[in-house]
Amino acid sequence: MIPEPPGYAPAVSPAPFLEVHRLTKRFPGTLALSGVDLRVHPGEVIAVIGENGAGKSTLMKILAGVLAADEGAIELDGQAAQLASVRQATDLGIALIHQELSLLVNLSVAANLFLGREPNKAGWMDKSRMHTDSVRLLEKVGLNIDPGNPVSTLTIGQRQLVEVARALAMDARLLIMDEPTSSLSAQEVDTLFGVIGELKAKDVAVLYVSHRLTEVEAIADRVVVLRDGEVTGRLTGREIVRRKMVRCMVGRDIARTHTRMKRKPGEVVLNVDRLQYGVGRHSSLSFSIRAGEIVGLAGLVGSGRSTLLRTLFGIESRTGGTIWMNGQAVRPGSPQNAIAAGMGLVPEDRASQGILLNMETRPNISLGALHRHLIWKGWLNRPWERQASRTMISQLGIRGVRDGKLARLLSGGNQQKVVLGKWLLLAPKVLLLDEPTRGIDLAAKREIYQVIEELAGRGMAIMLASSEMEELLALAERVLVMHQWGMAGELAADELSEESIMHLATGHKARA
Amino acid sequence: APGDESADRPLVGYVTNGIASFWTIAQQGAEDAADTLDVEVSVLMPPDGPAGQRRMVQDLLARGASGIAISPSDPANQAGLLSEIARSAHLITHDSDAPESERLVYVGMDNYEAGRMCGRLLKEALPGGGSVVLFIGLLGQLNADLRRQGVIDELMDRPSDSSRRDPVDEIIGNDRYTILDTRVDQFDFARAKGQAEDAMARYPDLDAMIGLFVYNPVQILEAVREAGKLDEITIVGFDEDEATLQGIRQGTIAGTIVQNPYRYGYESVRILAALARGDQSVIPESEFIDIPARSITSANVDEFEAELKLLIGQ
Amino acid sequence: MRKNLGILGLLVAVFVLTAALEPNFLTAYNLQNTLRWTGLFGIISIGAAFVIITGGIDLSTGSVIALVGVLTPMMLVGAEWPLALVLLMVVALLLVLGLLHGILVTKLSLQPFVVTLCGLLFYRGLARWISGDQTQGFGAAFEGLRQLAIGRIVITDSFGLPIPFVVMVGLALIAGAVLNYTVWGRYMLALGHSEEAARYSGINTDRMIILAYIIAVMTAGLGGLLFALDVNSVQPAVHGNFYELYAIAAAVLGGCSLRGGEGSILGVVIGAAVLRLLYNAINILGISTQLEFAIIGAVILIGVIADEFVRRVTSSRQVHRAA
Amino acid sequence: MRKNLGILGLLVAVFVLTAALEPNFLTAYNLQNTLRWTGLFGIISIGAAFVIITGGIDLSTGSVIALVGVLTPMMLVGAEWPLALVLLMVVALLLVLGLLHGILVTKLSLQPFVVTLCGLLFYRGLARWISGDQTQGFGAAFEGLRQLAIGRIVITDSFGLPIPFVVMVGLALIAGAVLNYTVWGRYMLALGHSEEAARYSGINTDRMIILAYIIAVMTAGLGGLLFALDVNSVQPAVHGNFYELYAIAAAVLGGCSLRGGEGSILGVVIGAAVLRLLYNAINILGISTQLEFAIIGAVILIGVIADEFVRRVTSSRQVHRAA
Ligand SMILES: Nc1ncnc2c1ncn2[C@@H]1O[C@H](COP(=O)(O)OP(=O)(O)OP(=O)(O)O)[C@@H](O)[C@H]1O
Ligand SMILES: Nc1ncnc2c1ncn2[C@@H]1O[C@H](COP(=O)(O)OP(=O)(O)OP(=O)(O)O)[C@@H](O)[C@H]1O
Ligand SMILES: [Mg+2]
Ligand SMILES: [Mg+2]
Repeated sequence: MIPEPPGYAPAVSPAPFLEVHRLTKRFPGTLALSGVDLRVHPGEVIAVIGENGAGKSTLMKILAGVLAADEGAIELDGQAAQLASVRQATDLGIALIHQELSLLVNLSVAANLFLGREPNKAGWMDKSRMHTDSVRLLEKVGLNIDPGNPVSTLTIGQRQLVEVARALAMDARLLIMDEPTSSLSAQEVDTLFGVIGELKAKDVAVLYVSHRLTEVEAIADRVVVLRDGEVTGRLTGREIVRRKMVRCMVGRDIARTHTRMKRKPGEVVLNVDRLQYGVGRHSSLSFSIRAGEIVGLAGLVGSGRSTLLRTLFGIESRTGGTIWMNGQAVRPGSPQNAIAAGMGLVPEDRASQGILLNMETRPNISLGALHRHLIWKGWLNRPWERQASRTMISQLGIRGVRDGKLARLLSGGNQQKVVLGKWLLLAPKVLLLDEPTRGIDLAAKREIYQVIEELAGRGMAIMLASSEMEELLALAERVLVMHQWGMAGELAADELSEESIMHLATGHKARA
Repeated sequence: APGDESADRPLVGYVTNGIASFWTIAQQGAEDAADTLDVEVSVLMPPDGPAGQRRMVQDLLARGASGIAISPSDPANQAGLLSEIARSAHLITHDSDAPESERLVYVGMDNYEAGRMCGRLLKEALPGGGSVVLFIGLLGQLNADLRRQGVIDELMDRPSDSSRRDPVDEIIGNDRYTILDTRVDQFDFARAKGQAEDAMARYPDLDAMIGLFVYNPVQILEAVREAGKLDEITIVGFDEDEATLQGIRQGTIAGTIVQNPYRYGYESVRILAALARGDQSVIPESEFIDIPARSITSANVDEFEAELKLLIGQ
Repeated sequence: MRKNLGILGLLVAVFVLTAALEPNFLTAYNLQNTLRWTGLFGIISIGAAFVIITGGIDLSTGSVIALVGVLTPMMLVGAEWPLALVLLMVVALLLVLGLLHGILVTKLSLQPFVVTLCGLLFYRGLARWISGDQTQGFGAAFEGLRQLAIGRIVITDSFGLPIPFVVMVGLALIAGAVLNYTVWGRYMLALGHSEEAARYSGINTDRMIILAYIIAVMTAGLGGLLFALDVNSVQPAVHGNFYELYAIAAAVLGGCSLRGGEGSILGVVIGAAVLRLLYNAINILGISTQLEFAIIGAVILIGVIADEFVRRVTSSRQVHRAA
Repeated sequence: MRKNLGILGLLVAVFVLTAALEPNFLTAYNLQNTLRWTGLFGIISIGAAFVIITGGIDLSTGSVIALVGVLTPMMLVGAEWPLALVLLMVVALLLVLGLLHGILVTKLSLQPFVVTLCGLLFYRGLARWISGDQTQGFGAAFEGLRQLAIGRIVITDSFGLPIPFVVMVGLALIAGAVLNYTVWGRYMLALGHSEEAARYSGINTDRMIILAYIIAVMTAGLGGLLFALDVNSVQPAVHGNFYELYAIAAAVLGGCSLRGGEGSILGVVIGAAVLRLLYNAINILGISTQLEFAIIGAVILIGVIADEFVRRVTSSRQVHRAA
């Protein structure tokens, strides 16, 4: 454990806003935090990093009044403070952007922005003020949408920006962001950093949780590293470099670049012919993927990548075109048809589409492949199930988790691995991945990359939709770039670069 | 009354106090009378007591009924409703009376008296006395309360007083008969049967069971038969359910008190039809058309059944 | 408003059809009666809607109606307590019951269905036991008080607005304002969508849920008082049986989702009106009462199916427009 | 098993208490009766549990019981059709009804509460209309068939296992096996937790939901047949009223969550037994029938509160052990 150095005080401000002493939090079976000290001064950006399950979100939730600590003390402006509820925390000037989206999707954007803190006179809401303030806030985070629209019409990325805007609306003195950029692409991340810069200037402190170390390098004044609930490193200024952070996090070095394996693409497995999707959209997409190929799918937030994958998988109805798998047309209408044809989808919205939060880990992993391993007729093969879930847990490195644990109690990254494991068991011919490493820590990400490579090596075709440029560049052999629900172009291995992808994604024509 | 402008086929209403097979026989009578006398009758059976009666009566009045025959669930408190009827149509009562109202005539029997008759049936069948449990569908409805009270007063050899009310959860007894309990089943037949079973389980030496609503003797009989206690327990009841009559014929039920629902229906509609056409002579001086209850035992059951079949046209 | 078009269409259809088939339907007398019943059922449906909007359900309505219907005449007529005292006691009792429901649902995290099912059973038993199963009523006394239920605000010689209807309209206006223009209404809608997210937004969800249950029990009690005054004869064992289902059906017909978070008071009122109109139509058209339930069941189903189709059509049209 | 400890405790408590207060409770005669009723109600509760596990609800149970109870004697005794044909027709009808519920819930995405509420109203109306509100029964004929409901498998001279109880045990074993050892059971549990996630995992959620509704209607129909054979006289307007609430209460007492995804068949059977035992206890202890509802309501509430406390204590104990 590394204690907070006693004499430390940044130049910006002499008195800390928040001080945390020896914070400890236990969950059934887990010691999530163990004697954590933290000091936050006005106007500084502190990045909190660590592997999945290290306790980052737990710490943030305690500071925001969502969870209560078992032991330890919290001081605000030098005075002992009680953070027994979210309300108390907000009143004291602490706002939290949750890792898992917590918007009310049937309410309007404006209603969400001010939920719980509506401008009102004796209970009567001032709706017009809410509207005008909403427009201003959305503009700040670079969202150009009508605040009257229900959140359900927004993409995951857009929703994440709404969450940011909502936190801004609270005029907090300490803004906690728990992986605010996990669904954002480079452009939106830039906007967000602009916002953080403005906040700093106004002496607002920011606690920033992220697995994207490049972002941390760019924005953090200080870094606090957690491992298994303990602080294992504190970095300042020039110390904030990737190598040091990684070492504190995992205790060893991890290569920055992922080494790509040599593969020989096989036959065409998936062939999409003039696909039309999305009611009322006029786009017609054609492309194909070969066995053993990893094809990236790039685009800005809201460009239609997720909808495309859902359409391929049969969740959303197509309005025209044909999808061929191994030369056979896939019947539309349901995921069962797509699965039978050999497809699998790791969806973007883990909490509602990927995982059954209130089921244990084992049935979550086995759910998709159960029917392939029956003893007889409909009878479950329980020994197989036990074996399979164990294998997946060790193969994917889901650490510290017994398969009897409720999925809800896993850290975000481990949940993602569970979803991945479910599809690996089914061994599809084409695996559609929608932001597969969203919220996954560095080491695990490497492991997942490794798994993806191996799968491709064994002849699986993989389509990878991702907002993370590094990820696309590391894995994909070629990248399809989408713009406004249409195919803006395709980039072959030798044309791949951040600039070329952004160029197409922002609507420019492909260079001749 | 405004209903007087004798339309070709005046509309009359016949409102019951609930839904029961008893009332479907009355409906038969009402419809037969309507056919014979060329009026239109609307027979309404409320599923939810007084509230339903109120709603249905108001709808009848809205349709311009010239007269309504009603079996008021709760005459004491329904004065308003009854006078609302009397304001715009001919009002008569059947089955259960509302003497304080402006009703022109009451068609029916005296439920208290019928209860006493039922008590007498038991006395004849069980002269040596014994322990008794009563079973009833619902309390709080005038005719039900009167029936129960009649049985109790007869068994206790009290003088007639239809305003007396014995509480439900006390044991009432004299040197011969002990009334151990009154169980209420809310028309749930399965529950009625279960309660009969439970009574036998609780009182292994029970001597008699009295069923006050039409289905009670049937369910009691089922339970007693399954318990193999047909020889030990005397059953008496009310009304003319087929199974009850069959039981009397076979000697498993000592007797039953029958009303004449067919005549209730028929007479009510006959009077309303005449009134609708301006004929006041159908109303007797006493304002009471007595359709007396009868005791049916093995002595007269066959005769009664034949008569019944004739009436409902089977 | 747009969301209530389906149910409004149903209301108009039943109305026009009945009027065409039976001219007596349009008499002032009949319309008044229908309005009065709509008022009575509308009142309890509005309360039910609040609970449904928070994602809960209240099955105790009918039994609360019975309990109030039994207690009020017993205290007024039987024990001869002064009116003010009786009303105070009833209001206090209702507050306690609502609070109890709310606390059991929030603090003990019991399921609303279970809590209020126990209420349904318990209050019915209580009403029957207290009254010894005897029918209760105000007799001929309290004619003045009874005007609350049977009186009307005269408009023309023959037609007047029944007071329960006026009470319902007043209640609906207040309820609508609370739901749409105050923070509490917003909180209820929000926590109906997702209690967890609402709590994370700093909303005191427990307090809002308790409030909703109190509102539901209070309106049930108000309805119970008016029902008792109207019918003037309360049979403890059957009075108000199944009324909770009508209230819930009206709320759902009016666009409330039992998943919570959705609902409009106007819709609920129209829903209650449709149900009452149907009852009235069945009787006034002389349709066999045996078919009453079947027809009402069928019409509710048709209503919600039509609503679903309207929703699908408009949502696909929106998309086309957006494109 | 561990999850059912609370309700098992309640069962034992009521049993012991009643036996201590009233020795006649332990007579073979009384135990047989209680077992028979437990069987009858257990059957319908098992069906209700399946729907609840998928996150739905079935309010139509009581009306389905009435419909089957009216139709079977009408066809057998009235129309004198052969038994096999009648059974075939009843099964076909039930299949259609279950399918209808399921399709309305899945393909039209109507709310289960609404769909089955319409069923509650519609089937009741149908039963009343078809029978003309006449009480139906098997008369003295069909004594053999009636043994299905009133017969028993003799064990000692005085004691035998009632056939409905045996049927229920068989059904429970099958249901338990389906729920815990087949994919379909797993799918139902999964989609009860999250329909969307289940669909994304390739489960044909619509088909499983439809299956659950078919199971619920089929068991209600089986129960309806046995109830009719048992009481042998079915009054269309009241037969089976509120039985859906008993079935749901039994399922919930037995640990099913109305939010879906949770439930054990053993628990449901114990839940049904608790309810029947309570009825029996009230009658055999000579407690006023007026208090019946109040007592049952109170005991259910106590049961679920106790359950909640047990859960909280065990989960906090786990924490301490882990620490
Ligand atoms: N409510 C809970 N009950 C039991 N265990 C929990 C609960 N919440 C979190 N945990 C456990 O506590 C540990 C820390 O979780 P936390 O969510 O803080 O991790 P994290 O650092 O945010 O990870 P990630 O980067 O994946 O989001 C994990 O092992 C997790 O399984
Ligand atoms: N249910 C919906 N109703 C209406 N519009 C929707 C709906 N879902 C998505 N959209 C719109 O479709 C567009 C594309 O969404 P999609 O999720 O496919 O984009 P994406 O490229 O995956 O973006 P992101 O990275 O933000 O997830 C967005 O403009 C979004 O507003
Ligand atoms: Mg986290
Ligand atoms: Mg996406």
